[in-house]
Amino acid sequence: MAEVTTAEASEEAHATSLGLSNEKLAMWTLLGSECLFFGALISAYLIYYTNYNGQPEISPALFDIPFTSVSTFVLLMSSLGMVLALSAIQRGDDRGFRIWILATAIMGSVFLSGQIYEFTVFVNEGMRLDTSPFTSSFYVMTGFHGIHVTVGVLMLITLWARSMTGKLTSEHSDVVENIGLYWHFVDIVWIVIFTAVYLVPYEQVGA
Amino acid sequence: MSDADDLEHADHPDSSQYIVIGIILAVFTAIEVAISFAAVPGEIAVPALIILTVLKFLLVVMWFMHLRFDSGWFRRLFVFGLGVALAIYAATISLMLYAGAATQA
Amino acid sequence: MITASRSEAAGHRSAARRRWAAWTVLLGLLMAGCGTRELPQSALNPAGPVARAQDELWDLVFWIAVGVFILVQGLILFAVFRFRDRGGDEIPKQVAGNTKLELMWTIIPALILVGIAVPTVQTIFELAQEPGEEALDVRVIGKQYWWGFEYLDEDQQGVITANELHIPTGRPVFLRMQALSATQPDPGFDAAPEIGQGVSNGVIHSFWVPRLAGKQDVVPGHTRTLTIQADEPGLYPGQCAEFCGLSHARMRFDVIAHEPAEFDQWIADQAEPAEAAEDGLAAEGEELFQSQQCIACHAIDGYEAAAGTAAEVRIGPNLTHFASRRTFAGGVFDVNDEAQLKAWLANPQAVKAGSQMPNLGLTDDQIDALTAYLYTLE
Amino acid sequence: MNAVPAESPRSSLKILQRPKAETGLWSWITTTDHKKIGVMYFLATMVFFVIAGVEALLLRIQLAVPENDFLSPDVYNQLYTMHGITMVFFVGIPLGASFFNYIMPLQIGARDVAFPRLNAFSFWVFCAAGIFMYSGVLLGGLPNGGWFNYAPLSTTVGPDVSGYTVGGGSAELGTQVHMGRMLLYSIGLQIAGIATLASAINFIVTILNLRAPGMTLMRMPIFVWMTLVVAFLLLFAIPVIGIALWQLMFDVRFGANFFNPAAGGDPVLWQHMFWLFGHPEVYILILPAFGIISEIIPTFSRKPIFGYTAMVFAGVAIGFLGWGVWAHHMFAVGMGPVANTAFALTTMFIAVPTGVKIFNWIGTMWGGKLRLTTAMLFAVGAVAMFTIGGLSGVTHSVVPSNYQQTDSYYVVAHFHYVLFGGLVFGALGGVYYWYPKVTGRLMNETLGRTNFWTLMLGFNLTFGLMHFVGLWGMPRRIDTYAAGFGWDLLNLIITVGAFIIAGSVLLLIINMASSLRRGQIAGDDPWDARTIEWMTSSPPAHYNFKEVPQISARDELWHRKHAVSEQGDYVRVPAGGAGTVVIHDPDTDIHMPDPSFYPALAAVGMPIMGWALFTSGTGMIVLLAVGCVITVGALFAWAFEPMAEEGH
Repeated sequence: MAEVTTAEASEEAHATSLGLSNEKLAMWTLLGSECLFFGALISAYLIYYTNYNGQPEISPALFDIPFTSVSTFVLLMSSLGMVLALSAIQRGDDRGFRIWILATAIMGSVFLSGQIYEFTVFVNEGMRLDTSPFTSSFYVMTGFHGIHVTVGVLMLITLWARSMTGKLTSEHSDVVENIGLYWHFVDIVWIVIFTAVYLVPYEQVGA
Repeated sequence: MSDADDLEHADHPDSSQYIVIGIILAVFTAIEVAISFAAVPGEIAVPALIILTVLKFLLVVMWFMHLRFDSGWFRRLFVFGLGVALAIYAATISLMLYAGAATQA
Repeated sequence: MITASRSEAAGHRSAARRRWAAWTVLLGLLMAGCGTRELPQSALNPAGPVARAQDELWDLVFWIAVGVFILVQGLILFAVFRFRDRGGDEIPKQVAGNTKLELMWTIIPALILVGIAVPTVQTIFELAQEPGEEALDVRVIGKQYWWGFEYLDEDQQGVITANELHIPTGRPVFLRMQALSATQPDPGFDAAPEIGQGVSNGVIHSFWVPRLAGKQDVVPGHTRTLTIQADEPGLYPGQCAEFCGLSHARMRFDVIAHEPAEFDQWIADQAEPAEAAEDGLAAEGEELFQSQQCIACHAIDGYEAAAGTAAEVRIGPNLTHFASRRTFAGGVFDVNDEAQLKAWLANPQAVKAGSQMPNLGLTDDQIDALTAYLYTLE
Repeated sequence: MNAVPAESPRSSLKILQRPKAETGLWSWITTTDHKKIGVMYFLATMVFFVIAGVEALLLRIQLAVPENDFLSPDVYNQLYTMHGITMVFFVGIPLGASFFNYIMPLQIGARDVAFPRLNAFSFWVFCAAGIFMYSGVLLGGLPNGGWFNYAPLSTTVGPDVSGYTVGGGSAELGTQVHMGRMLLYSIGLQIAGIATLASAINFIVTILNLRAPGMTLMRMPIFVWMTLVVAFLLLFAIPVIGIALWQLMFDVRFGANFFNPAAGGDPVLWQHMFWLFGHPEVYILILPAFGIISEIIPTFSRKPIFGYTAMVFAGVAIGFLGWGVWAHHMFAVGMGPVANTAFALTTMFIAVPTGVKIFNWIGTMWGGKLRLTTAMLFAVGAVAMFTIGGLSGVTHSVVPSNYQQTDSYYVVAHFHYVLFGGLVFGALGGVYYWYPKVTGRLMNETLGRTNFWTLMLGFNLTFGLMHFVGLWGMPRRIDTYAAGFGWDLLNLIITVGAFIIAGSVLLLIINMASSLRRGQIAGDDPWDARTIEWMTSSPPAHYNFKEVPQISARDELWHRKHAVSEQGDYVRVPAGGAGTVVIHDPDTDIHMPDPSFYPALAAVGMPIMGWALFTSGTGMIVLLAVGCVITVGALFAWAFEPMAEEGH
């Protein structure tokens, strides 16, 4: 593989053995690792989702699927916004980039607000972190995902701000691409969580 | 092991393709929600939901994250992590649920 | 540019002698180890079929390991002595590998391991089999930091003891083990604290009587099983083998094997309720036992306490036949050592860290009376 | 990670001026040089090694005689727990990291790692984790549930549920003390995990992407291969324990029910999660030593490594199989015969690639010309001692006999043969081998040999005898034992052995310290070695190589020093053959990353967020916010700080 890079190129810091960017390689490595983070959380949920600690009324029956479907849809569409933003900045279309990156950040924020609202409703119905293994694993899993979304939104807003002050141009599209990878990953984790937690007819398989 | 063919920023899809993918994702999600509401028996609903989820997952990873177009190294790194996660957690879940679970006499 | 020192051959030779001396000492100890068959808690000294099956596998693997050990260390030593740099300019042959050799030392170890795997798997399944009807059924309770034993067979119900498990020889004993909260009453075997029933807030212990069987962890929320059996009458000490807190080291017990007839007699004795103390100091102690908090945790069959009947008062060990036992407080103190018993009653945590028995602030007179009473519980 | 190159070095977010110091304290705190970071990792590791060693000595004094009361049970439990945690997380992992940091970039011909500031960040976060962990000395005690910290002893119950002993009769105080200690464990290890994960990603990218031209994967030294395998193991193992610790933290601090059987949780889940991480961790600890041994033995045998490809694949196979054996730590838990059989078989199978490595090392020595320097003695000693640990490992895989061995001193003996006999001996070989490269001076060989033989003696006395007490029925983690079980004399000898080890470690420290000034000047290539780190000066300049070498073979340096004669034999090329021609003026032509304050600053916020959980209400929120602002602020500033100032 190293043969593709020339000897003189290796003198430059950015030329690499694989011909790939360090940052992007690191991002994919991190995402490989993140699979194990979320895998552990989802596994704990799958092990405990029928375990109600003697309070069967606090169960997945509380989930408001229409509501969550809407916020899931918003998060899914934010991924579309992200690719459109990337494609805009790669074309050098700064205005398009700003529109789409801001839209993505807003959609992410809508999802987060939905999650906070959902948590509030649940807590009011008596579903607390310490109610049962089911609730513990639900909150810790979705909360951990929520933290990831928050970090993503912060990065997106930063990108938008940098672009507004003219400090982010098509030269830096690789930064946008890497943050985009992170954003899409957070989205695919939710695709899995949405099915595993909300959609699977637990009352049929739960027995 | 030559990666001369792994060129970065290979042909990425253009915006119209992204929008098509976005629409497909939305439709799949709608089908999923419909299945969940339409009281489909579990033995059909669960496999259907899993298949749709996997398809959505692949669409995002392959197109939005460009794994289909990018260097094989990215794919290897991600699939490696994903594979290890699937294997060990599947084993853990089955051990937790079936091996030495409450052996109440 | 070679600047590293390369000679000092004399130093090497004396170093080698030291190495040999070290190995000789180790080998001597190994011999001593094999000869020490009278060790009371040694896994190499099995006294029943379960431990023997485990020990036979150990012997097989141990000797294979010794063989491999001698081979590998021999090769290393040979290489070190034979291929030492003795000067000269010639460059050793640059051998990059040898496929045949490498295949050989991949395949041969794999075959040896298959040879070990076969009896291993057989024994795993043999030991996992539950014994038949003839087995004695005993429930084992693990609490911080003592063991309780409850006899479950129909004609033996109500026999409960602590820190010593009496068994008949020549008969399998089927143990059903539960880890329970140290501070809550034991709900009884059938109200079995499975995961999620709110009462099993104990910690993990591990039941280990090396001469009778290997370990079985006792996990809160699960009922674990183990079969043990003793060939000969005798005392087989055991110990908790999973870290369980401050007094993990002081969570011991004994298995005492009797001839069957003797065992039946023991059961009959234990089934008797306690008798009221006649008079004097012991009667005073009995009074104290019931008026102080003792009775709230320790059942004595034949008495009722405010907290409930003897069958319900199950936080601490059942003391109905306290004086008939060898040890108390997790098998670490001698029942017949009066001074120790008094020290224990005066301040349990001073003699056993983390003990759940509270310090009741008893006076010396009260302790004397309680001691006298406890010794009447035979 | 995604540094946006700023146009102006005076961006508005720039609170601190770019550090300039090249010597002195600040040059170390702000450095981004992988070599300086490697040295700091090593020194920090030595500090923790001494701390954990002293803890071990205290434990051994307590166990020297039966019924001893030198340590109270509470102190004993804290010490044995911290001995394990420190040795695994603050000695084993960073010791590997120190070698990876210093040696790996040199061996692949890189100027630095891929992310120099992330590297500094890893180190400072690791230090922050250590400080946080040991802050328990001032905060009511250190973790005391064992390094494995099994629930529910670690969560809802605690070792002193009524607080009679620790809380002085107050269950409330007892619970509070317990919670604090468990928070130290869970958060301390999570912080350490962040450091480890960051450096794992860094090493993977460095090895994949920054190799010198011509350095294909199959030309990389075995040490670099083992670095890669370890980095992948860390990459996948750290998240598992990270989530388990995260859940433990919620159980302990916020009343969640992951592992609480009273509320429906299952304590066995913790065991699975812990060992899912814990077993790969064993290979994380030992594979760096395998890599080091694979560098030392060829050099001092004057032969290439025997079966390079097999060595690489055996290492990769060990890494892979390491994921399928975790439940062999849980044979006595009661998983049932089917699960136990499955894990017994995978465990036995892992002995095969391990055996391949051992035989290949012997094959490397076979027919060579062995120079028994101290480094070589340690490497060969490590092979010999690791073999014993490997064999006792096979005895563990035999499940029925494992029921007797598990949780006894036999296991303690086993893993010390693996980790002390393998890792420590191997790493000390590495210290003697690379010390001249790092400092420019050789270590004293006479002291070194004494160091080796005393360590060999003390080590075998200590851990060899533990096999016997274990088989004779002595459980682990007991703070005292009664006389009459036949353990007394052996325990006394074991304690004597432990002090011999301590004396030997003292010799090592003396040797390292005194050789720094008085050691013989080493030169570039004192051992007549084979790999390219020996082509540059000792110590290397901050840019490593004046000219990055073009690689055309494994053992590149050896091939540069030798030519093939007409008879087909290798003959030595006269001195100077290895010389490189300087084309560039390194001081102006090679761009190296500048130092930075932010990595160290970002680390400062993390323990503050951890300590926040010791408080509650407003205090907790304020502390959390302060820690968060420091860390996130430093990360932002770092992201907008260019890798190197313009015009440098």
